[in-house]
Amino acid sequence: MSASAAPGIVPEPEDSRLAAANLVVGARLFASAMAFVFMAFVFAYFYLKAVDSNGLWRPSHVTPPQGYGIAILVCILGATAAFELARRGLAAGAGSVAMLALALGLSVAAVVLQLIAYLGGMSFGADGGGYASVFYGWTAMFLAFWLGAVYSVETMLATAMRSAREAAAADEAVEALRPSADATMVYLYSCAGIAVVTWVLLYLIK
Amino acid sequence: MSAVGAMTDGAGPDVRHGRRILIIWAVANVIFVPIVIWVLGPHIPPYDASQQSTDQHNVNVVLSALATPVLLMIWVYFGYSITVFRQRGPEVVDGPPIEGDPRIQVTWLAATTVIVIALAVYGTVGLLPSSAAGAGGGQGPNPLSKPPNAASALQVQVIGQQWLWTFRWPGYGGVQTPYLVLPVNRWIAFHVTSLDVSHSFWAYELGVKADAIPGNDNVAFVRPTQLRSFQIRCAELCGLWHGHMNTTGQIVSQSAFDTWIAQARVRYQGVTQQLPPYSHVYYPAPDQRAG
Amino acid sequence: MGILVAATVLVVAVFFYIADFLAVAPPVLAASTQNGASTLTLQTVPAYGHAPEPDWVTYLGLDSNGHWHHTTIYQLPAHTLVHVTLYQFDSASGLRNPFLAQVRGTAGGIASVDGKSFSVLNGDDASHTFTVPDLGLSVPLKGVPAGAKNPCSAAPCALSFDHTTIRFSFVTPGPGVYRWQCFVPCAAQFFYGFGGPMQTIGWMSGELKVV
Amino acid sequence: MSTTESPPPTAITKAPRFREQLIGFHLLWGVVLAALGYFVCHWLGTKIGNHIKGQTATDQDDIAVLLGFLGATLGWLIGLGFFNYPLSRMMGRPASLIEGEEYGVWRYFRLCTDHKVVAVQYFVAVLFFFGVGGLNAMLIRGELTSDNATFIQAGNYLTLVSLHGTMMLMMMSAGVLGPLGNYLVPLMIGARRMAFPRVESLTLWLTVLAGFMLISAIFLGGFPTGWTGYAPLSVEARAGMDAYLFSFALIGISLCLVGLNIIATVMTMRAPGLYWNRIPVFVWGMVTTSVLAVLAAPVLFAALYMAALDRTVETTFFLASNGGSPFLWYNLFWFFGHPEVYILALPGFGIVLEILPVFARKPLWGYRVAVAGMFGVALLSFMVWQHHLFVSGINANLRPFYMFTTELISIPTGIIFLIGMGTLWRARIRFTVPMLFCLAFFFNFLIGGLSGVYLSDVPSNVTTHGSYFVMAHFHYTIMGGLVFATIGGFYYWLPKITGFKLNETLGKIHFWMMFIFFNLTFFPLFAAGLLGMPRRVSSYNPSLHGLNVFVSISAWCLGLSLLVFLANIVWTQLLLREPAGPNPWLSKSLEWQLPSPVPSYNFERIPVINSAPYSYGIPDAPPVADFGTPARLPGGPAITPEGGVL
Repeated sequence: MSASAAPGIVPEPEDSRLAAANLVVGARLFASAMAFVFMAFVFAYFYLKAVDSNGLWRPSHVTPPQGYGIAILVCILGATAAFELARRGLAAGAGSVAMLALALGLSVAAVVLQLIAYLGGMSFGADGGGYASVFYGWTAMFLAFWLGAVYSVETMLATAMRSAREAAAADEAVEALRPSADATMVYLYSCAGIAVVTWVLLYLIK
Repeated sequence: MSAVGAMTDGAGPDVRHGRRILIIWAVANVIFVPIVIWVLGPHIPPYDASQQSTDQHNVNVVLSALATPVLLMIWVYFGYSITVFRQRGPEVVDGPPIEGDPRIQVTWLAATTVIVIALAVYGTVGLLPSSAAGAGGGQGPNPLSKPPNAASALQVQVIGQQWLWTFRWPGYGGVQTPYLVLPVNRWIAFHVTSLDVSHSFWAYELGVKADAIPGNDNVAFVRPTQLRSFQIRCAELCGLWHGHMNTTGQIVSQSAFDTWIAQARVRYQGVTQQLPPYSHVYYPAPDQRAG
Repeated sequence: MGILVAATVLVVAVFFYIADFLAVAPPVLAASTQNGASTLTLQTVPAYGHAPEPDWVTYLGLDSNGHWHHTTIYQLPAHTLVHVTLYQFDSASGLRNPFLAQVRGTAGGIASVDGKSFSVLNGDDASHTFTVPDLGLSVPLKGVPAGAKNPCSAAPCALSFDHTTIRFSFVTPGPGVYRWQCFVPCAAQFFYGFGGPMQTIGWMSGELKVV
Repeated sequence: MSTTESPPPTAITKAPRFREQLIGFHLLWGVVLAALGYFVCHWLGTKIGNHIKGQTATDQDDIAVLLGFLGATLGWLIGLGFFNYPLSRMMGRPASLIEGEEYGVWRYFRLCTDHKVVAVQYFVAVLFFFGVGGLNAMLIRGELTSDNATFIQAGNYLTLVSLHGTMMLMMMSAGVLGPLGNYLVPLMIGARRMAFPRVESLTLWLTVLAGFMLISAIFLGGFPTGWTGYAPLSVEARAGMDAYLFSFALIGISLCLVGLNIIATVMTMRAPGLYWNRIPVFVWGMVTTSVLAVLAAPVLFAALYMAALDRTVETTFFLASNGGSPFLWYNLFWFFGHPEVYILALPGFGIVLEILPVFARKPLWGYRVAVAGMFGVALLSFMVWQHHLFVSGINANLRPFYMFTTELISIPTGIIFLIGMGTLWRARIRFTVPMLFCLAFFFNFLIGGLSGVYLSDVPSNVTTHGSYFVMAHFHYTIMGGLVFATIGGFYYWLPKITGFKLNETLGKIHFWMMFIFFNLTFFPLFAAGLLGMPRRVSSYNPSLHGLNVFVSISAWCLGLSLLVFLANIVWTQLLLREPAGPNPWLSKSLEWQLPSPVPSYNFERIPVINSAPYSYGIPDAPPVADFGTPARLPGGPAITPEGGVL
């Protein structure tokens, strides 16, 4: 229940840097929450591996699709790197549409590859024991989080293109992007870190 | 405890309040702690059907005796404050601006820390092999607190399933019985496991509680000391008849036990042949979805 | 804040709905009693075939007028010999704990399937059990052999369908409510075969009301 | 949300005509699209389910049910208008922070970014679901008047218990963060909004949906697992289990986002001069709670997701037969579950310590120690979860460690008592209704805490584990602690929120009834547990019959006392409205220096804070804040020029 403004009172505007600060803090906190989600999967991985209940942690026929694994990891790291370059460009006051487009392309490619792997590339089903469960659960969950990354990269690209069209001055267009750029970068880096862990645990070590 | 005494020093010139509180508290302790120990104490469960339940009973009495002074301290202090420090009349008057006193805070922290460490040590001692108190709780496949002669203990496998307890006797040809009869004054080793979901084997008067988890062999030790019956209940939610998953066990003399188990072996001869070979865990058909 | 009133009304409505839902229970079926002995006639059906759960396995009970009722709450007189007849239309799915293949607590410790009396069944042939743990009463029910000619598809099943007939007697204890259930994991589509009908009174679990 | 040069608009009081309302995005469309989404996705899920499992139509089509819930959630959010902004952003439109604040009373039925509106929505929603859960408890006690399942049969009794437990856990964990946290944190730190206003509204509407989704479990056959949802029982349960999984997951997301929002707000948006050692202790309570929420809720989410996979695509996370382990669920769930019970305690600490100085007319005694204590609780609560598994047979050799960490928690909680005692020392106590509830908090929480010592001691735990002793213990800490503190908080802050006084006499009747019958209800249950009564049973040892009848009767009286509370609210807030004035309690806290109800922009200028809000009795203390000076940078010390933080 909040009363409306008394007529004639115009509260002072708030500092534009505040929203940027909010976004960075929010991104860091969200990244930590995401880290705990995957910590649960890491725990499941090592716990079930240690228990090896009924000898069904990982039957011999259960082998992950190595090719897809590498390809997805490369796409994710590439997207992150491209976005970092775009962000550097912004900091230098340059436009960055090309790099952002590259980042978007790579991040979408990672999603597509994962879906293809699910539909065609798997040698085992979700009911193939402990490892199979962790594999499907973990990769699907990561896919969901990565879609968030795709969204923010797309947002950045769209904003860049629009402001390049409409903004009076180039630096104005850059200003429109910079705050979300830092936050998105935080999120992308943490996703990339988790992607590496994913690859090491699920694909690399036996 | 001493925090209250120290608080009075930090509370400014007027120290009488603190002394009064201390006196009331001391008197209350003198009255109530003995009541808790000698009047209430004997009635605190679990009772003494076994060495374990006896020790757990003693633990509960000790904890109650420890908790009473703390309870009394807070109650006396709050009771005194809200009676003496109350604002009479409608007007609003500010109290003295006391922002805190490091000495009291440190004293309090020290006191609570000492109590906590004492409690933890006390509880840990209860888990040592030498002590019987902790042996009744489910300890998993390799028990920490086990009796010195655990190897010679009578092995009983407790099998939980929805919704029935059955008991298997590896020492007697792996016969399985729907009832639990135990010899008195002998170490028993329960091996608790489950065929489907999680249950918890609770032999109330024996002071035994061990979760029955599929794929896990949960060991608990007990040494019955009285000829009597005891309740067996399920203490972990396991579905429709969780509340009805109970039966009654019996503690009998060694000879009576021998005759009982011998009869059981004869009576269940036919079905015993159908049982799977004895093992610490049984894996049910994974997901049996057939009609 | 006017929402509060609506909220209150809504709470009460939801509450009554929940209460009403939770209070429902299957009807009580009284066993017919003459000259000192009761008879209880039941059948098991692989799939009930009607709403609300057409594909659930279930017990049915026969009343004195020869009508089958879909319930598992049976009323019996105390301290009385009860003759139970069970028409078993379901196929075998095997016991989880073979110990329950043992016949316990019946008169003479035996039961009869299609006229042949037995005290221990082969656990893999069991389709259901009729077990009252608190009375120490347990009878495994032999399933219809695999590859039956004309299996029954919907309750109630006429005796013309393939079935086995199990008969046994037991003496009821003093008054009280005693739960009974089936111990064969026979719930299709449920993990461990023990969900749904196995955990719902009126299907594979019920109560004996001894009065 | 990059540029926010536009000044906050002054809200229009005149509501648009109803016809205009119908077209917009609001609750009505949310409901319609939610239903639509459910049925569409359920149909889709049936097809997918048949494809994957090759199973014919069965009531146990978990894929369809879960997809249905997903569709319902999407429809609900679309209808409420949560997708408009992301879509416009994806089209590159500039960011904005204001939405739906111009609709007069209709603000309360739609996405609105005014934190005060969201708080009131939370207040109503939580009260509503709290009522549902409470009435369930009345039913439970009704069933327990007989020692065998009578008018509610055993299976439905389990559903009832599960509904009660889950509903209460879900709603009480949102019960303070939502209403009071969202309303007070910006006011207490001198901000105009929360850091992420849309996220704030999102958490509310997710909570509302989750509550109804949980109730929908009874349409799907109910669920038997209680609020702990232990696998593998949860895997074999009926489709009602999916309602539990999905609604609890929604709450998990909501909880995580609430915490994120509050932490970000406090870190970046404090008014100049509000240094870390001047933040009101209530805000510290919210911050520590938020830390737990942000870090614990994700683990719950992951665990629920695994259980959902076990039920749908037949993974085997929790099935010992196929390489899984039930212990995995226990560990993951309690890793969330124990912080969760402190999510249900810390807000209580915050409220009580915030109210105590006002009515003791003294500064908060030992401010820094209090804050340290709260952080100590938050930190320790992540290290104790296996004390829920003392007799489960997992890592028996770790039990001494968890016993120790568990008992360590009594040090920081003990600090809270010390602060209370120090604040009352030689005070001038006024026994207003909020103060009574605060004092009752200490009474109940003490009993709850001391009973926890028995549970933390392994030998004693052998008897008490899984018994009514546990149940009485956590009702003493959660209901006797959090609920008492929260109700006290509502009595204290409702005049600020609505601008109208509550009736003191009715309040005192409510308090005494609630206090007496609460203790009469739950103290005997300690005995019931020690005498061998397990939790969640509809049939118990006949020797405990008299005890249970007594408990049931006092439980119903306890329920009546809450009706008095409701009557008080309805009577004073709707019928007989008596303006409360800006500062009826003569508090020095920042929010009480504003008119009540608070104008939509909170502060005409961002105030400059002079001191912590506890300067009672300090001669010639400066006013807590300076509202008149020209504004400075919001965030003051916490924000660096390049937008980084700390």
